[in-house]
Amino acid sequence: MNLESHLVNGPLLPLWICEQTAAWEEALARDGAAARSGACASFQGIIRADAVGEDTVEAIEYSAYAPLAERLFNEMERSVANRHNLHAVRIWHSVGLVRAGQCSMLVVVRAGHRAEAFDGLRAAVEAVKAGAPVWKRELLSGGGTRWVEGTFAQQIF
Amino acid sequence: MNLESHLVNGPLLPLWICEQTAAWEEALARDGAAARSGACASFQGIIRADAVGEDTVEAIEYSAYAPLAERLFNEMERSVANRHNLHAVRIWHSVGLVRAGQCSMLVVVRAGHRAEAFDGLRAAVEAVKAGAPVWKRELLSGGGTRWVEGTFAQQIF
Amino acid sequence: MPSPMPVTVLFFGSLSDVAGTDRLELPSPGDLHALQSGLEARFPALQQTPYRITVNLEFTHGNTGLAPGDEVALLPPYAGG
Amino acid sequence: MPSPMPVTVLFFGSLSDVAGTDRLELPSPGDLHALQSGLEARFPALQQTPYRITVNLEFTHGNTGLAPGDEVALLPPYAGG
Repeated sequence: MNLESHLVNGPLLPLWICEQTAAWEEALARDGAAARSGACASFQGIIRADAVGEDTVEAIEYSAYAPLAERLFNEMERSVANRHNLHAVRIWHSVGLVRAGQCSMLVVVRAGHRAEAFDGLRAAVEAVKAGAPVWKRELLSGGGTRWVEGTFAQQIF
Repeated sequence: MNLESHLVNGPLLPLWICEQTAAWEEALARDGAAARSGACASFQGIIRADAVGEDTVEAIEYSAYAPLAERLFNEMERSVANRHNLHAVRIWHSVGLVRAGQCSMLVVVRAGHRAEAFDGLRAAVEAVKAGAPVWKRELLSGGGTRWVEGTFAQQIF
Repeated sequence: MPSPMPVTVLFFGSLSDVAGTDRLELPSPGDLHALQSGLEARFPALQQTPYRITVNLEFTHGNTGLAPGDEVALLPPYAGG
Repeated sequence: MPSPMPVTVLFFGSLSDVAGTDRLELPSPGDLHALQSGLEARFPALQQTPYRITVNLEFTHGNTGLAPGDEVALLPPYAGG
């Protein structure tokens, strides 16, 4: 269990998500944040078996500029927490191979009330989508691969 | 594991949430919904140790009109899923005693894309808040109890 | 004349404090309005509390007849979540 | 004159296909613009792809000097999540 790292090799499996989330919440409970939190919201990004012409997406291979990603994920967490009055926010993202149906991204937030949690969760997910130095290549059922076209959004976190 | 019932005796404990969510997702995978879902979002309502005068809230005792609640939770799930284009939505709510820091409500949604998941999650939570025949009484550190004033919102689901 | 048949009345939330119980078996007064009048005479604080009514799990608006074995529930404003 | 010192160039996403590798060690041309000119001459498709640049994990805009051991990264549009 490594609470420091945001990047995880391979899919974020259900048991891992449970353990990681529990460890994170225990750490929060120790610093007293738990008593003030009335809302916890989470988001999982999951690989869709989308059709691509005659093929379907079987998996996605993620790559990241790891040291830069770690720093930017930390900055996103701080910025979204401040802006949305969150008690805590935590981002995890896969690198390497993740198959269709598996989870490649997890964001969890805690806040005093539900409105802050909803807004903060959405903001954190959009920040990852727009600002994380991560790239992906689809592995197709026909054996081919395809880079997924990305975006250079304005920095939104 | 009872996937049929929305009401759960006592708090929704972390391990129970993991097992229940996993069972629910397995059931979805069997009917093929998993391949189309790119986003899974969840909300946990947690008891805050709020100050009440000189006291703090130590626990909440929930009661529900169980057969009506079960029917209305089913209706909320169907209605929110249709309106927000969700592949699935599931509500669980505690009855009985839940202590500060514990979870008393869980909503999980799956959708093709994140925008639907965010909007649907929020709509489902608001539907529970406004439309579930559930009542709660705070148990205070000084030994007293206090009914939490409720609302008769317009039916929003 | 047959004797009145019992109906079940359920009190939820703070109304269980008003009634001092969460459940009463009462001889049916024939219809809902008569039942409400009887309850409000017995528990005057009921008149100060807004509540919805279901009969056999269906919300009712206005009066309705009550049959033996009917379950009437008094639901104060909800406070779930 | 000292001989040029090496810098590391990292290619991410589709740029690793353009360069045929995700990492090159190159003798430093002295500054970033010279490095870019060299890379674009060697891999013309670089000119068709928008990318951001970091030097030692800091985003750069415009030219900057390169020192021995610097790490230059070429980042095409992000596609996380």
